[in-house]
Amino acid sequence: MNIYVKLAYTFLGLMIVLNWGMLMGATMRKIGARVAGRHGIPFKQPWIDLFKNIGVRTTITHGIMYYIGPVFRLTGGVGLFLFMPAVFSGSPYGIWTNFSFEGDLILILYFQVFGMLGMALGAGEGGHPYAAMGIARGLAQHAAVELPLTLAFLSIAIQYDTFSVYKIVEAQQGGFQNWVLFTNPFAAAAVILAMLGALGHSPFNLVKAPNEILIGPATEYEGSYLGFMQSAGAIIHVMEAMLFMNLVFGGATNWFELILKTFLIYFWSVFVGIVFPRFKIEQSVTWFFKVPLLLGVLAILMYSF
Amino acid sequence: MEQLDLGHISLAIGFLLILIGFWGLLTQKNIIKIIVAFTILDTGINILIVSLGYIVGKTAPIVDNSVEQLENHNVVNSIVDPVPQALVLTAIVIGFGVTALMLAYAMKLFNAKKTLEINKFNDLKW
Amino acid sequence: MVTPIFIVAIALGVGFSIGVLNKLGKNFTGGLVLAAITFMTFISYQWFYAFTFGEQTPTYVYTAGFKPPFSINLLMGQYEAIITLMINSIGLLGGIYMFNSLKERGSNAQVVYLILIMALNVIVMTRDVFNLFVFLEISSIAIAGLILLEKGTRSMGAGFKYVLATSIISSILLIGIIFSYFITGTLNVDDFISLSISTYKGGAIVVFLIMIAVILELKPFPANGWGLDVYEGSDPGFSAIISGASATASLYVLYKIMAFAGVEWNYYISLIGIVTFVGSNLLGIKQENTRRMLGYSSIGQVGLLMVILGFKDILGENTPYIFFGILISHYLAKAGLFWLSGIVRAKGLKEWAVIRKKPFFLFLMGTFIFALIGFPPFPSFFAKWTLVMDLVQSGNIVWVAAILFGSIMEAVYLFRWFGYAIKEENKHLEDFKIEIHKIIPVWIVAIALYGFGYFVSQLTEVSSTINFIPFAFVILLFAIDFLPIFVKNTVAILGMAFYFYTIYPQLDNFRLIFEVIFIVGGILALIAGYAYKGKREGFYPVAILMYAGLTGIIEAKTTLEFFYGWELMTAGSYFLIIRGHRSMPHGLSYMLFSLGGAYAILAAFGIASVGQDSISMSIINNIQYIPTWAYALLIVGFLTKTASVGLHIWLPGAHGEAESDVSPMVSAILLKAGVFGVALTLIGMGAENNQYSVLAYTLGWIGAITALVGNLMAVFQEDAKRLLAYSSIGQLGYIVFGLAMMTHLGWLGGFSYVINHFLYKAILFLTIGAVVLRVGTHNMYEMGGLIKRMPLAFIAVLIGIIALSGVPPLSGFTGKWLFYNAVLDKGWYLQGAIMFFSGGIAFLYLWRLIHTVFLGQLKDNHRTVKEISIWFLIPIYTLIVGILVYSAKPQWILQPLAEIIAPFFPSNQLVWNGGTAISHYGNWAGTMVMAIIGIAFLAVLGVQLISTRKAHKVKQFDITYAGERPERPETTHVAYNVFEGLYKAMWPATIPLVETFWNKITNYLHDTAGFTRRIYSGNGQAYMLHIVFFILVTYLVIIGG
Amino acid sequence: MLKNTLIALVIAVLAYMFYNVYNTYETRTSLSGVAEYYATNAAKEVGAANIVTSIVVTYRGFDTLGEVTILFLTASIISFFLKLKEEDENKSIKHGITSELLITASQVLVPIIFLFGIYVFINGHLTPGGGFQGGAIIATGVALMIMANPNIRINNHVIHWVESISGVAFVIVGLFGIVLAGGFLDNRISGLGEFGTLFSAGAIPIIYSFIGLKVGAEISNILNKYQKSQKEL
Repeated sequence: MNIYVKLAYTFLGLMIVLNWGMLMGATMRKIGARVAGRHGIPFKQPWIDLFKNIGVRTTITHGIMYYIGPVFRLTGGVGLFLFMPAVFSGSPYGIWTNFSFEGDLILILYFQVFGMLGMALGAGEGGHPYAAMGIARGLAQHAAVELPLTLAFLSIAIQYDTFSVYKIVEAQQGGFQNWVLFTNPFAAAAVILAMLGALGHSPFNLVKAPNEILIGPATEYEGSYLGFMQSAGAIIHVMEAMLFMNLVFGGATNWFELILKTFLIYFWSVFVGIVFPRFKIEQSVTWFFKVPLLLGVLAILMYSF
Repeated sequence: MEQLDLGHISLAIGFLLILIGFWGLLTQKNIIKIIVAFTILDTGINILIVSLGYIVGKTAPIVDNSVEQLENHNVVNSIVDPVPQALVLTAIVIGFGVTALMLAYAMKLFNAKKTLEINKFNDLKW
Repeated sequence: MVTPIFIVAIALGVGFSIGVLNKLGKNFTGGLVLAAITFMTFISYQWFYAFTFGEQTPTYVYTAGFKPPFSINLLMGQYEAIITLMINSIGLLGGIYMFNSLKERGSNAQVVYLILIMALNVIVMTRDVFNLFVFLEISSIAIAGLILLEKGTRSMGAGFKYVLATSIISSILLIGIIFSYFITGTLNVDDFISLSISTYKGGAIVVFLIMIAVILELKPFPANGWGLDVYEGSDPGFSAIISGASATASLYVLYKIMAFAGVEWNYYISLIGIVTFVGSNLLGIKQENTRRMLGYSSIGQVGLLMVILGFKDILGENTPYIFFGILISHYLAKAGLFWLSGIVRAKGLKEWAVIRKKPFFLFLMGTFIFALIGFPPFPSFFAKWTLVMDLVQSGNIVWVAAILFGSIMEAVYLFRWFGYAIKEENKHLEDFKIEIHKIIPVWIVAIALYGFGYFVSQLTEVSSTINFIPFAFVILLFAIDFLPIFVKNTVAILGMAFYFYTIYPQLDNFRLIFEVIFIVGGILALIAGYAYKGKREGFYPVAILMYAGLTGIIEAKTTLEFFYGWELMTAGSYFLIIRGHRSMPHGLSYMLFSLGGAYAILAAFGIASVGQDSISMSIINNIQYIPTWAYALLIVGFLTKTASVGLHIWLPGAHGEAESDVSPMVSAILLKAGVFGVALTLIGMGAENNQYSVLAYTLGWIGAITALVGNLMAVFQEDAKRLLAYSSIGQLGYIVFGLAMMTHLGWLGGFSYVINHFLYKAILFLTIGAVVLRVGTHNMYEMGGLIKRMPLAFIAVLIGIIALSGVPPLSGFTGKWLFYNAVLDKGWYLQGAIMFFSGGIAFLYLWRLIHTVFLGQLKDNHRTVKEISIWFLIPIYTLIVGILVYSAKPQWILQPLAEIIAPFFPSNQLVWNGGTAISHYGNWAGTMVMAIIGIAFLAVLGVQLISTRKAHKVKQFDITYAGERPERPETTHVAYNVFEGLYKAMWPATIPLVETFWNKITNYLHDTAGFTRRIYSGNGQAYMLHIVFFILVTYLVIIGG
Repeated sequence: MLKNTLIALVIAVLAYMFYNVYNTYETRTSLSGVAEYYATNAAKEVGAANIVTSIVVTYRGFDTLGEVTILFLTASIISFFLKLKEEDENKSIKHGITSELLITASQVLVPIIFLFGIYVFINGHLTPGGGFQGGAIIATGVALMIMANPNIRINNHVIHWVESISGVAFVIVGLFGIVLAGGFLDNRISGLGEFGTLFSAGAIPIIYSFIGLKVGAEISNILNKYQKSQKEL
């Protein structure tokens, strides 16, 4: 395939993901509002926000790191998409596999941090205490989430003897009974619990806890910066869901399946979030060290002996 | 101890004095008494030395008339062992030297603390 | 040749005549005494020379013109020549040293001193036991008299106890001698040997009496309270004589007596020796009084020499080498220390801080202490090496363990003392005066120590191959220490560069990697040294000493050379570490852990040499005798240097408190020495050898837990350098884990980490160190917002933390990716998961490091600080270039690495397709990933540049703060205890179990020592009781009921 | 109490050990080893009638040198140990009046004692006695003098000269042995003379005289120091 065609498809996929992410975000907020007995925002609200933010006339900067923080964030989101096979088409050279063959699961896992890191540093230069608080909470929770997730991912990698996301998806084709959800239930359970933390909804919405620290790291950002961040957030939400989809829920063979599965995965965290109030950080960390960790260890032990 | 000759007796006495000396060294608190105990110990050793040179029925190791009057003029068969007698002389002198030194120490120690109790001189310990 | 009888004649002639000559003044008599001793020294030197360089045969001197056994004869053989030369030399130097204190007491004291030296000569030479007794008594009386050189009740008390003790001992000796005459009819030692006295009826008990008396003269533990009091109570100059001359003579007497005592005594002598060595050194750790502590040390060393004598049949022809090697070191070093204590006039250990006011004296003190412990290049190093080798080879491993334990105890108190001298507050202490006649002897013994060290090393074939050039360079730097920094730094850098240039063609690639890290890294770290001002006294010699050691272990072809380099490195790094503020306790624990590790390595080398006909380094590839234990010892030894969990407690303080440019040296560079050792060991074990899998498995867990502990502890630090120090522990855990996997991927990952850790830890430590120099604090919460003042430093730290955290596209990801593959390949899933969790934790402290230092709110007092020094920036940015190259083209480094590893671990697990690494599990294209991310980044940046082109800069406090503005930066800067929430969740994992463990051990040892030493109640009678008790217990054990 | 029990135990075990030593003793009926050689050859080799003396001065002369050294050493140590401060030196203390009997007896006996001492060491090679005994006897004379007159000032210089010269002479005579005879302290530097007479046994009478003088001087010196040191109290 011509590299330019490939780039075009990839860009198209990115746009789909971006817009789907914004729509999904609006949907979830609406669901939340309805559960609370409110009317909620219109579905077009994210687009309105984005254009409004980009259109803001005055922009400020606290310094170079502050300035490139959003760039890091968005690059992180875009990069995640680039390294993730989106839609499975039965061939490693399918049009929606993006650049996933330049790396594997490990690259994705570590590249997730790229955007977080950039945002954290950019927000840090802003000098707002809430930013630092949010980041500190986020990092602590991230570390705790990582442990069960890593165990589960390792288990899946052992199961299929590969780190390649594409191969893992490929191996799950041919019916839902081949999904990791059923072939490796411990790992799947660990992922399902741990991903609540990764997706960052209540009770694990410590980073952006609105009524405590405004919106955390992004507190100091407005205008275009905020727009960038919102875009990045939309992409990253979909990408996280897509990662779990690929690893546990059999991947997607077409865009509809992708949208449905990511919606359900995302909805799971929203569903939990509506029911449970926010944890404190130590509660959150200890929570992940209990059942999810146990499940993760079981998933590993299954293959250790 | 099938036979109690002079050698055995003096040897036993020597050891007895040594034991008394040790007892004194270990129990007496007064420095002068300790020195006395040491001289007793020393004397015991000297007796030991001399009695080890003893040979039954022999005379002093001086080649003079008393030896020459013995039959066949053989010095070897007529005198006791001269070596311990020479050694004991040295031992006595050494004992004298040590005792003299101890006494000098006793004098100075008493001057320093106006006491002769040995357990008072424990500035250096541990 | 002058017959040795003149030693006696001249001494007595001068001695007796002084009663008349003292009219000519005390200076004259003093000079006369010294002249007499000089003549005596000359006589023994002449014999020594004849024996050493000529064909001299042992010569008997007959007195009274009759043949022995009818008269008394003296023997002048090779050993006698050496020992009398030692006695006379120290007598001469001591006489010079004590010239004034002897003069003060008058001509009588001078004579007594002369006669003491003479008597010790005769003790050594005489072959008649009764004559031996007489001259032993002479020496005892003379010592009892000379104790009084020091005035006061304390010395009188000590002297009296000494008289009492020796009189009991000599009584026992005399009883033994007279009975030995009674049963054999002779008093001559040679006759005793030829008649084999112990076979006579009652022979055993007679020998016992003589032997026990001679042993008691050597002050065996615990019947030695009187000896300790003498060491403490007498004039330090005289203590040196007791330690150097008297103990030496007594040891030789023991050797003489052993000739007829029968071989069954050898074991008991060793036993008493080892009890003395361990016991004395154990009690030594509780001492606060210098001279008493030195006394404990002297007695301990004599115990060690007794062990050697007891093993003389097993050690065979090496006995003299070992014995004299340790004896010479002890003799010179202890004399030097006692003399120093007389010059410095400090009683308590802490008062020794005053010695720092004259740095040269500190150097002397260090020389003596290192010689005592057995560091290279001193004779004791070579002797101890040979001793351990021979003992292990003869299967006496328990003895080796005991000896090494005792040595560690000795190191504990000596280095604590040294630490006080270097670090303790000394402003309130009055400077000490120096008298020229007291310095000269100290000088001479110090020079002699170095000289003998070289001489001893040339005696045996294996030690003569050691490369002394780096050490000579250290000496050179000592010599030019008075020059300004700029010159010394340049000399050091050029020297290292030149040395590297000459050495690198000789190294294989495996070693070359480490040599580059050590030497090139060392040069980079040294460049930062230009930022310092003044002279920085003592820095360059010790830094180069460390590098000399490091290159030594790389170049080592034999285990001896390796150990030599290892010890040099330990010494050098100890000095480097202890230079920092508040670093004394950490320096001590570093030294002790290092020594413990070094001894483990030493023992392992010994085991490895069993059944081999060489000591080439390759013997560790094929250990025949208890190999698992040997490898375990090696690993434990090396893990002390990699600061793996359990052995890591020294590191945070040592690295955290070190100077700014020292931290990267000891962290980025020095730790790799341990890695090098672990790598060598694992290569030795071999990949295919399953019998060591338990060892490797354990090592893997150690690595994983180390990584977790290190990273977790780093999260909760407030001190930037300690944070980095803990981070080093964690990173080294990764490396150990990788190596322990013993697979190609594991090693590749491990080595990738070795290089990476060197790069980014050097960057981080250098940068943070430079920042600390600017802002004057280690505490991160006192910094903040420094990006505004130090953008270049910020960029360096940013690159450093991205690389460390393993976030693509920088090089840290290489290691992570390799590890994931290796873990899957090896099947160490749980350990692997711990490792990756640790990696996640690393983000926390890395963010904290960069955020709390460079981001957030700039403090008022830092508004004018400058960018970090250019001399720091140069090495930092050189290293950054390294990281960027490695990140962009990982195959440039990984492919050669794979080739290096391939001979040990076959390389079929990873193939390269251009820039793409392909393993069984996945692939990764470093260059491509970097390009993709770079393009994406630039694209996004472009969009943002367009949309925010009108952005204007706002002030620091212009933030969304409820419409108010923050009062002060301190209240707005979130930095202190930021991870409190995590701490609340994870505190059980931060309980310092290891520290508690070591503290308990330390306390236990201290309590034992404190309790045991109470037997030395200071009561002379109790001491006599100890002696009698010792005799009886020994009697019951040896002769039996 | 515990300590006393312990000491009793120690003494008991010590006694047991000595008992074992004692058991090695067997009554001897003849000379053996070196003693036999001395008995056979001493008279003709050394020329002294008193075999003990020939052993002490010649065969084991080196020991004797050591003995002399010990006395010298003790005297030296005591001299500087008991050395008085300047003001004490010139202090005089009142002693009680000594008995008339003692004073008179000392005046009569001291010369005789000295003479007897000299006799003993000069005849050391012939009769029981010798330098040490003679020297000790001389010193008793000094002791008697001191007891009779506690304030007596004994002339230090004389003592020192006697001591020094006799000591050095002893060593020099010993060294002559190397040059003129078989070795250090060999007495055969001159003819052995007629056996059993005063001028026989080579250098033995000379050596013993020096020893006697030296021992007498040393012990006197020690006594003198003790006496003087009372001033310090």
